[in-house]
Amino acid sequence: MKLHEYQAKELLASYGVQVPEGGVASTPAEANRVAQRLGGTCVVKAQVHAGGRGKAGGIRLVSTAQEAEQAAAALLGTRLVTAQTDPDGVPVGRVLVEQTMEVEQELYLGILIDGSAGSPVVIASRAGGMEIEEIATESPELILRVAIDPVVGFQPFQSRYLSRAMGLNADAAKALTPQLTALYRLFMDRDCSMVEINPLVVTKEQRIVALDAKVTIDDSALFRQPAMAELRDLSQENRLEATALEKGIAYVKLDGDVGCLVNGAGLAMATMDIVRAAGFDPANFLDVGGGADPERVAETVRLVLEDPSVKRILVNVFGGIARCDDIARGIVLAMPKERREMPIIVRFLGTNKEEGKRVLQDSGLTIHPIADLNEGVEVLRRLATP
Amino acid sequence: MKLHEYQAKELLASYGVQVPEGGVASTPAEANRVAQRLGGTCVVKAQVHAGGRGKAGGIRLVSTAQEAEQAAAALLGTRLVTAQTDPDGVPVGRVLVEQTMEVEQELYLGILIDGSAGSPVVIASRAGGMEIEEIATESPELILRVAIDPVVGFQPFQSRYLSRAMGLNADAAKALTPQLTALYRLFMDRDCSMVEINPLVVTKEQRIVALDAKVTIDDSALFRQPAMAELRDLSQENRLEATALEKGIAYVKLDGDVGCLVNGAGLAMATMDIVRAAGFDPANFLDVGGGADPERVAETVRLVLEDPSVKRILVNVFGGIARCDDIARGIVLAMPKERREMPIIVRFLGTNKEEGKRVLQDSGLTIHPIADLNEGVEVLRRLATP
Amino acid sequence: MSILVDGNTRVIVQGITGRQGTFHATQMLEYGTNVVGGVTPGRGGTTVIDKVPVFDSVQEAVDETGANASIIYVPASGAADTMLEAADAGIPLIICITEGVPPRDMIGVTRYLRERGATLIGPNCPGVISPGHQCKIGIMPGEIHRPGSVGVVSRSGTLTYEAVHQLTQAGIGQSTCVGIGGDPIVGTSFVDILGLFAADPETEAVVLIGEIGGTKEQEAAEFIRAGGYTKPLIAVIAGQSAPPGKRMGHAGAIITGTAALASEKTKALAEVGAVIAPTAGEIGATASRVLAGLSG
Amino acid sequence: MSILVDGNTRVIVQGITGRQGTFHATQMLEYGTNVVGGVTPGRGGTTVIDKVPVFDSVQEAVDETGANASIIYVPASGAADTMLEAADAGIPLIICITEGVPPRDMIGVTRYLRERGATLIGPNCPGVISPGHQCKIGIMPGEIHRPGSVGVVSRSGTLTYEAVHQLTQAGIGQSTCVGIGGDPIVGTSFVDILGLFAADPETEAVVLIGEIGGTKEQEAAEFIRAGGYTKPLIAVIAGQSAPPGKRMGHAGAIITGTAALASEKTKALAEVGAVIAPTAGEIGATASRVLAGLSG
Repeated sequence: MKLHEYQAKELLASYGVQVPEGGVASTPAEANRVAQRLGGTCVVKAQVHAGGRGKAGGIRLVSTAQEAEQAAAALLGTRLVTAQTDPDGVPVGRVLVEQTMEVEQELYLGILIDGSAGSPVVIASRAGGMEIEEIATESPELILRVAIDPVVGFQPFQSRYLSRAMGLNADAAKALTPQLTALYRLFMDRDCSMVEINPLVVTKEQRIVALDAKVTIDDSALFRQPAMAELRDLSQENRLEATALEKGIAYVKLDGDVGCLVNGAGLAMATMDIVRAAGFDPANFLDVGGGADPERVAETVRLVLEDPSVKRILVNVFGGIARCDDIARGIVLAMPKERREMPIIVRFLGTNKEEGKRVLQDSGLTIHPIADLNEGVEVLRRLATP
Repeated sequence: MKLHEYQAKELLASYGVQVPEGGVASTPAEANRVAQRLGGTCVVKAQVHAGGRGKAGGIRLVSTAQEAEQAAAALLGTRLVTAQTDPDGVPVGRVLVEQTMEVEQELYLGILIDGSAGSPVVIASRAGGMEIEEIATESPELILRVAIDPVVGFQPFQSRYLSRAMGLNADAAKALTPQLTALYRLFMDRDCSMVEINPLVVTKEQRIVALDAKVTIDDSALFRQPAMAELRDLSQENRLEATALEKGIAYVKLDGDVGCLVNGAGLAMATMDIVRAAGFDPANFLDVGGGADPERVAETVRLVLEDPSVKRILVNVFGGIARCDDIARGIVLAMPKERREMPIIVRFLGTNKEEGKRVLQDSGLTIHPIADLNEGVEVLRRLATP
Repeated sequence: MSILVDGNTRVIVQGITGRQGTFHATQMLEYGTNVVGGVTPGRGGTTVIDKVPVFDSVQEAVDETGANASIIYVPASGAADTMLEAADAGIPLIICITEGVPPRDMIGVTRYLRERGATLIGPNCPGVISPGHQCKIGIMPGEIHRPGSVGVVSRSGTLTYEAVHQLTQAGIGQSTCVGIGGDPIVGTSFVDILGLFAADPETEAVVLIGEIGGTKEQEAAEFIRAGGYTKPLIAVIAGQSAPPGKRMGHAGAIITGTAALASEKTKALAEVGAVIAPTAGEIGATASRVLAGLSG
Repeated sequence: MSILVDGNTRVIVQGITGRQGTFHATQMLEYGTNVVGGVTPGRGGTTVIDKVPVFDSVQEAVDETGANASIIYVPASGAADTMLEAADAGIPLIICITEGVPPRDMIGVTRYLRERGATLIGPNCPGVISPGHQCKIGIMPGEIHRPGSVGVVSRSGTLTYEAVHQLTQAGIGQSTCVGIGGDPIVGTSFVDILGLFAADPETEAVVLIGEIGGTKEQEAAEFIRAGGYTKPLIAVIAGQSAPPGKRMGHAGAIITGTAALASEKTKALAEVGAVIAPTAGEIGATASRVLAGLSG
């Protein structure tokens, strides 16, 4: 779950990480007041869950409170379209109004979990301001990685190493250690899957300040991070994806018309691969998950049906912890009478597959049973050529 | 550094550990007010850094606010003498006024660091209310030990084990887990050397409540526990020991008249052993420490001289990180003119021993140089038989 | 032969009285697995599924039944505790089915288990099955498996069943199938399992099922390059058509940039001699071709 | 011969530019120790004590000098970081002189170092000296030592010097003297060192200096009982006259109740054949008697 920049910065500040002075505003008048407090010259930043704000006009430098108000008015209530958003963009509900600062050096800093090492890792680079993927492509030698031992946590010697490798002077190096220590503590305390500060700047006064901040909380840990869970802004997410997320379903909206209902992320991806290799386009990635009962499956099916592009449905379930009969009952529960004609191509294998097939055959829905995925592709072709 | 019970309980409560309702009072009127709030029936507990309060009359059960005020008046401003205090006792500056509760079961719970395992350990017993040493002697089989892995911390399965082994019922067992988890978190966060809850009680309602609480913060970590360091109550400590502690000197007041000035705890103990084996009594244990400079040594010597029982001084310094010349200069600095006649038996070996000897020889003090400890014992005997 | 499990494997089920626990314990028993007990705190002394004794703690279960493997079906919030309890009681093989275990918990769990010499499979995995020993410790549908000499190792659950199904349809039996789990931090890697298959005389070839995200497939390729595994390898990587930047279920593509792409993984494995199945629909056919080459 | 150090030991001094660091680095050099460099962050590129190069980090010091041992003289608040840095840079022998390191820090440090195969002596210890190799890594007064075949291991600092002084006065030289440190958590135990002395062909006997608090002496006795060490052992326990319940410097008597008493420790060691010196004043005499018995 992503936090907004202003939420991330409030969190950072509560851990003692330095952030620019500023305030969040949801009206132009509020933006004016914050800018006045900051002395006029400031930056007005659209609060959206997407990168590329700067190039899209979402970040505006102003020199008076009046200008700040105007910039806020121009952003608030609009939808910002960036290179990373859907074509219809994401709504701007708030702007962050912040002091500007004299920057001497821009660094990149990220903390994430390294799955292979089984521990958190700090990624840093002197090439701050660029996206990390860009740095990785253009100057991979500038990317520094420091593994963190979970018993001892982030250590000053690691900060000193990073400072040397990034060419920080003695004062900046001294200032960096408590900032990184605090960021690591935040990362662990709050069950983050990522903390990314880009840029982390060295100011003229050799202070270390987080000029931007992206914090992602691991969804699986939200049950024990209620304060973080409250920060969710569903307006920033694709409506269907947001609904799915709320229900705990792994769903990603895609461009095609074949609604996919598959259990298991791997099989779901493999099914998409096959659908696409056959020349069709999946309407979604969807993993109904392991322990789905009929009511939850029904919710999932409703989600797929809500996408107006969906013309047919491909069900591919290999029962394990999920049972085919539960899935079948969920499909029957969800499908409204008026859409009984929508073709449902169904492949059931594994746990309770026979009962699942029986439930569907008895349901009155338009079922096309298949034995394997190649047969599914054939049925798709047949349905597509009337 | 020990905390008072009321300080420990405030700390516990801030971590979510359940403690009885109550309040601290430094005047009888305050005690009355707290007792009124609690409904009259309550317990008034003298706040001193010493066990054995109950038998010494420091814990009084009262049934009205008026009685609570009287009990407080009887305790406040007095010195409480218990089996664990000096004969002149410790001053009672505050009382804790607490609700009473219906107790179904009394448990013992302690957390400390197990040096050999290099990790914290939880000690628990169903024989709560007794001192742990008593349990260890009388029914060692009732003492449970659970080592805590520092990466994963205290775990629910360990709590379930303790509950089973202590015979808790299901409700109490369920209530125990979050309490122990919170206690462990407190132990680590606050650099404790010991947390001891005795008794930890199961109430009639199957709540788990800390009826008493002893918390000791590791002295070596006070530099990073400023909030804890502020809780120190020097009135509870032997005046000389408290002064020593403030100056970071390891000093323990003993009953004899031979002031001992030794570097290193081991050599200090070994020196005491030899002094006593020869029929004399050391006035103190004292480790001048490793990196002592002359000014600090002088403070240390003044500490020894402040004890009126000291008739002669035995200096035994084996220079390593401490240098004999620094020690010698410290002695010269500290010794007031009017006490130049006090015999100082000196043995210097190791780092800068020659310079140390020279400094003392030139000082005009009453120096008895010795080559080894047996010779020291001879000098002591000679001085003792005029 | 087999890896991880054999005829001496005695299994307990942690969370046996839950819906999933009871269901799958029953399925395991029906498959022939030697399920010797279950653990649900507070339910000790009872039995489930007619005859399986339930214990309050893993330690008691081990003491009473001599269990040497455990399978875990408990909610995510309690999974870490459960894995730690199993390791603390000396269980050498711990298989965690639970999905949604917070990664921060797994940081500690993997270390704790490693220090105690316990092997963890999962979490968020289908488990381990050895058809030749009629030993299934997991949630996979047992009936699709056949005894044989091909090992299967996978990050995915259901895609593994797909692969096994195709193998069996093609007449190819399995020595052991291991789902290592799809989470960022899991107890056992491709490398660990390839190492075990390399040492198993009756495993002739291995099917490896990878997916986008992370670098576990590249690490497997490195291991093969270094000579740690020299038998034939058939590989398929799911997620070729997944749009970049989107998180597809448990696949995370953040850390490693382009290395997380399916194409990079396919390339790395092909370079060290793995035969790549173009899609998951062709795993069985690809394996048949490779094995025919072996015997031919 | 010797344990822990020998003629190939190349030492760096962490905190070399501090008062204690410079002083003792000078003393070590004078004794003959191969001090190849020092580390003080921010002082890299300079030299101290005429010719010793200072580096900003242990890694740089190792890369430049091939150091394989480090001695630490930094304030307690930074000691943990310094030990971890040394281990991270691959130093196999780390000796920490600093006293007052918080025990909570040592919980993590001991694990981190163990996982990286580094041996930690200390903290709060006098260090290690092998007179035969003119290698002193510590703060002990070098001139009291003589090459020989008696090992010394001790929880105490200055009491060790006392013991060594008496041995030398009695004409008994030392193979290696190790102060393991007096803190509750130290990197190396009596057991570890007795194991090393057991395997060292030129150590004929060992003097063990214990004190009240903890159970480390009892663990040593257990190790001897189990056959881990079979050479003659002379032991002395300081603190026989210490009043119970009072904390004497670094000795903590809380955890283990009566086991922490000097009498219990003496008893445990005597039972496994150690010869007990009645007071610290008689260590030399006791050792002489034991060694005379050996040669007689």
